[in-house]
Amino acid sequence: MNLHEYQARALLKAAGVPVPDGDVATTPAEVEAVARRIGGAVVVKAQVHAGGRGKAGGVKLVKTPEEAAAVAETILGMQIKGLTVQKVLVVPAAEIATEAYVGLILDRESQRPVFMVSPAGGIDIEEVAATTPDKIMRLPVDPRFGLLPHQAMALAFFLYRDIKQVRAAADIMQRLYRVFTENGASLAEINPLVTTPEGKVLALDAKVSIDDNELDRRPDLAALRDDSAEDPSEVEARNAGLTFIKLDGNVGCVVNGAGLAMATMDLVKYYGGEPANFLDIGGSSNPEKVVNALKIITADPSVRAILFNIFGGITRTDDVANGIKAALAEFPVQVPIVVRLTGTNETEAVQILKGIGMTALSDMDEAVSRVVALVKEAA
Amino acid sequence: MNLHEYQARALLKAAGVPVPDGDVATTPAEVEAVARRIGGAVVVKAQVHAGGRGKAGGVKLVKTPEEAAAVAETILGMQIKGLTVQKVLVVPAAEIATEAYVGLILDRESQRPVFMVSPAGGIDIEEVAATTPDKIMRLPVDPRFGLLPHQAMALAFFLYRDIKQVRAAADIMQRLYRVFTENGASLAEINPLVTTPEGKVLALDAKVSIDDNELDRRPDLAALRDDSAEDPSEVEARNAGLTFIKLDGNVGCVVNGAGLAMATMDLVKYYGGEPANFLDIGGSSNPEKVVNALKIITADPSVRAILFNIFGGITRTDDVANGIKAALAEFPVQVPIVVRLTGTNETEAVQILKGIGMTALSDMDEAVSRVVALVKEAA
Amino acid sequence: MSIFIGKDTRLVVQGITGRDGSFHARQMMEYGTRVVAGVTPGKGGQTFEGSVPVYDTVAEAVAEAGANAAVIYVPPMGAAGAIFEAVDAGITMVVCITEGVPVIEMTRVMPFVRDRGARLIGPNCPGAITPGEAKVGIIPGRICAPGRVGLVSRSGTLTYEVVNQLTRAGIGQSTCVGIGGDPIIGTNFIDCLRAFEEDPATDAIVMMGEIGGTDEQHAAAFVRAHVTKPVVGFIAGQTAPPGRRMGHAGAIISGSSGTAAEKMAAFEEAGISVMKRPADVVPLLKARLT
Amino acid sequence: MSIFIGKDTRLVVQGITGRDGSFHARQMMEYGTRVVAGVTPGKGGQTFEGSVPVYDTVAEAVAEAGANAAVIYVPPMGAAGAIFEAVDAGITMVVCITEGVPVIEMTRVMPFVRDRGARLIGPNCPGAITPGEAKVGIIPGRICAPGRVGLVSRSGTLTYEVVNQLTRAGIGQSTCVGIGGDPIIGTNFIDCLRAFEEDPATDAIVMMGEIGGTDEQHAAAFVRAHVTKPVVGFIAGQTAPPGRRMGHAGAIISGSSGTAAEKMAAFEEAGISVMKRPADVVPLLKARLT
Repeated sequence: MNLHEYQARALLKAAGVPVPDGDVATTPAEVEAVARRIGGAVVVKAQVHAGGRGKAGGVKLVKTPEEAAAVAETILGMQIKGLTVQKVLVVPAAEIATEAYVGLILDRESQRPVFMVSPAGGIDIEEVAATTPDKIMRLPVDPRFGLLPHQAMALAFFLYRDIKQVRAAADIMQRLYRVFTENGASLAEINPLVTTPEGKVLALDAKVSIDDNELDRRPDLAALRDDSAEDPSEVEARNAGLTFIKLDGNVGCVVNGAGLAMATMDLVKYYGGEPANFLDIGGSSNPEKVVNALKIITADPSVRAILFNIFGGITRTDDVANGIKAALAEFPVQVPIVVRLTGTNETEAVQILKGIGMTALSDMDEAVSRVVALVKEAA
Repeated sequence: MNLHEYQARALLKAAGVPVPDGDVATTPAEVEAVARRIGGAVVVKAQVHAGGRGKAGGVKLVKTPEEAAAVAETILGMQIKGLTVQKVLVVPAAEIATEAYVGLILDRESQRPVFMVSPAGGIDIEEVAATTPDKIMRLPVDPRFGLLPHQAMALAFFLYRDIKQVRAAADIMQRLYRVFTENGASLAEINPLVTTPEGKVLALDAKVSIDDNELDRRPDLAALRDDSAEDPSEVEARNAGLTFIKLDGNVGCVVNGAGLAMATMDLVKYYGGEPANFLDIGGSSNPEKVVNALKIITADPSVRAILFNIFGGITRTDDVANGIKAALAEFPVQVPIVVRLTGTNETEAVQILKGIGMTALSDMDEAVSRVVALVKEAA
Repeated sequence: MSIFIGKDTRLVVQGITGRDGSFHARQMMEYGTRVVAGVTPGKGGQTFEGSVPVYDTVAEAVAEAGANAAVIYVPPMGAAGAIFEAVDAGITMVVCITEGVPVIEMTRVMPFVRDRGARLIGPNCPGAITPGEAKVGIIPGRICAPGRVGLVSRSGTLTYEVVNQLTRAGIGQSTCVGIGGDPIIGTNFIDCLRAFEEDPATDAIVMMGEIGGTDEQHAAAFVRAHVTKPVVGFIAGQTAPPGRRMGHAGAIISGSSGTAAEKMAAFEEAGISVMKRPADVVPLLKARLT
Repeated sequence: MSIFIGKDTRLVVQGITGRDGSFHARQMMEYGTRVVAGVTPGKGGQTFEGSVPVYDTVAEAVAEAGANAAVIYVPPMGAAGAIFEAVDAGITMVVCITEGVPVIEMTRVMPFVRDRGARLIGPNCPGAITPGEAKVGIIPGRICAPGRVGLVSRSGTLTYEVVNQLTRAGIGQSTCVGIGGDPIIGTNFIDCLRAFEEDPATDAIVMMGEIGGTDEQHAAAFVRAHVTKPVVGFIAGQTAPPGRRMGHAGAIISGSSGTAAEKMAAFEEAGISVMKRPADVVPLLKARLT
């Protein structure tokens, strides 16, 4: 789960990382009030889960509270990469001497948290990595010992020469590491970490992603989720216990298991179709989940046909068939449905479907090629 | 540094270990007020750094607030093993179903924190270890991983069978481990850990010792030191940067280095004398320290002679000689002083002492046998 | 015994009295796996299905029932602790089925597992099966058949799909291992490839990868350098959008890295026959085995 | 080179610009120790005493000055971190002079030191000296003389006292090691006994113990089982009261354990000649060496 900048900032601040003054606001009036309290020039920053906010016009520097209110008027409600800006962060316009990058990721390969720091901050770190890799220092942290003091110093020395700034940065590394481990983050990034003309070291922008698996034991973090910043159908799916990702195609997919769901999407494409979504109903086979899955998929007007691909293991295929039956009884589905199912309780499932006038296929390729053909016929 | 029971209790409570209600008090009136607030029978417990408080009459069970005030009158001011009781803890008289022992020590051999738990609680654990060692479970904790959940459970299963009590005890183990590591303890003990007739698990008495080395970085812990609970001469010495322990003999000793100080005491005994103290002036050789050392030693009326044993390495022997000179100029010393010094700046030191009419010996055995002879002559 | 599990496996089921644990313990027993013990703290002394002793701790299961392998069906928040417990008790083969284990916990678990020389499969995996000998986990036994093709996969039902196709085509399996879809897992492709390469009961290997990370790329390099047996591979997620977690915590394209295209290219370069769709597994394997 | 340090020692001084660090760095250089580098964060680029380069980190001192040993004179709260840094930089011989290091920190340092195969001497110790070759720490060089007696001790000035007596009696030393008076230390008696036993430059061993803990008892058992060279031993603290910390954090009799009497008895049983007082060292050694 990605946090908004203002939320990430709050986590860092609570851990003692120096961040500039500032506050989040949802209306131009609030923005003006915050700008007035801060005094002087401020920056108004759109809070959306998308990169390139600046280029999209979501970050503006203004000189007065009135101007702040005016730009807030344009930024609030703006669409950035399909997401509506609901909130802005208002911070003082800092004078910047240098900009560095500090990132901490959960590295799959070393199976450790890994620091990546670069004196070339403020820009895309992947670009730095590609063009000037020697400007990046990588440091894996052994979680048994934590970030050792000399490691924090080594990272800081890679960014600064002035010993006061080095110590300040080393301290920030330690606090960032604590934020990372104590909140089960998969990414924690300060970009840029700036020095001011007076030599202070400040976290100007922050990004934190929390491992979704952490949220169950951390209601405080789960509460940071901003449903309004996501596609409504995905929010609805999550609340129904489904893993759903909306795509641009027209073949709705209902699958059990993430790997099979991806392979099903791929096979739709292989046969010349375009998947409308990724949807994994998971291992347990509650008929209710099937009903919800159908509701969410049919709500997408671009969907022209629906494909079920169920390989029964823990999932009982009769439960899925009952789900389809219940859904069709509850609301009309205007597009054709192709069902492939095999495995646990297959015979019962076939009977249930036959009872409502449906046939079930047992071969995946056959089912996918048929659903693609149906979509093409409908076009 | 040993904490009082009420201080240890507060640390455990802050970490979420269930402890009975209760409060510390310094006057009978306060004791009565606490007892009244608690209601019902209470136990009044002397807060001194000594074992065997119960046997010494420092722990009393009473039925009413008035009785509590009465026993407080006798306990406050009482001497237990040479220490004056200044404070008492008042707690409700708990009904007890079982008593267990839970201890955590910093083990020198495994170089790890080690848990020792026993279902035979409430009594001296050394005795249990000697008589029924199979009633003790020892579990070293790898500090790289901390106390793992299954280890806490294994310790708890050694004490209880009821799964609710097991889980409660495992939780207490985790919290005790956190108290131990976060406060740099060398010992943290709950004795007894009790179960009530209703099945609750409670820490009825607690003992925590903090590693002295921890105090420099933890003013909050250093503030828990109770000077009134120690020998005043030892408090004075500590405040002067000296390591001083009062003993029962009559030969005052001023030595640099702990090992040499112990060997000097031993040599006094070897030659038939009795050391009056352990005193290490440490590695640095500030003359002021020598003055303070002499002040503290001469304040002890049983001291009949004073021995300096200085092996100059980092310690400059001329600094020590100057300290002796300064002290003698500042206050009269009524007992003979024998000085042995050798090493760094020895020639200068001998000259300084000669200037005030003193001779310095260079052999340790000669100096010690002479000081013992002087004491015998004086007797 | 093919790889990892087999007739010598003496299994303890952690969480045996839970909903998932009891269901799958029965399934494993029916398949013929030697389930020698179960563990549920507080239920020590009970008996599961009339024959399997339940203990409070894994240490007791090892000492009293001689367990040498463990399978974990405990809820996500207790799963890391269960792995620590199994390894600390001396178990050297631990399979963690549980999905949703916080990844930060796995960074602490893995050094412990390695220090003790144990093997962990998972978490968030379907486990492993050596058809006709033993199954540890949740792979449906009836879709498998004994044979000489080793299979390793990051996914669950997609594995079943492919195993099913193999079995129907008369191609049996030596061992099928689901290594799990999480970013940090105990056993990776290379571990399985090495084991299959060394296993005299395995003639060819099927490798089912997916988007996210670089494990498949490393595996491809390993195949090129060290694997003499034919390998057939698949990558799921060719149509997955970047930056989205496709169900599995580990199935995410970060920036431009971890795509299906780069993984398939790495396979091709390493001489791995690349399946375009699951149904290709049979013809490709047959082509490589003749 | 006798044990631990010698002519091949290329030393980096951590905290070289501090009060203690600079004083002792000069002393060590005067004695002939090869001090190749110093470290003080923020002072990288400076030169100490006109010849020794100062670096910001130990890693640089290793890479640029080829340091292979480190001595630590940093304040107590930074000492554990300095040990981690030295070991992490690949230094395999680390001597920590600093007194007052929180013991809980040492429980975390020691597994790191062991994992990396390094040796730590101390903390809270005077260091080591191989007379005529090198000294690392604070033992006064002029009281030592080259020779064939190895000495290991838990204390500082008491060691000087005994070394001084040896030197005056014409008995030189192979290496003198002060292992330190803290409860948790990197190198214990057994480590030194083993090294002296294997050292062809050592003929006899002097062991200076004190009250607290059971290290001397274990050492005595080791002597009985593995040491063929004569050993003379002393225990300080025969008159120490129980339950009091006698200066050294580790010098404390807990309950009835760690007394001088039990340690001396263990020595006697192991065939170690027990000194009643420091002055006994010369006659006892002479008796064992003839």
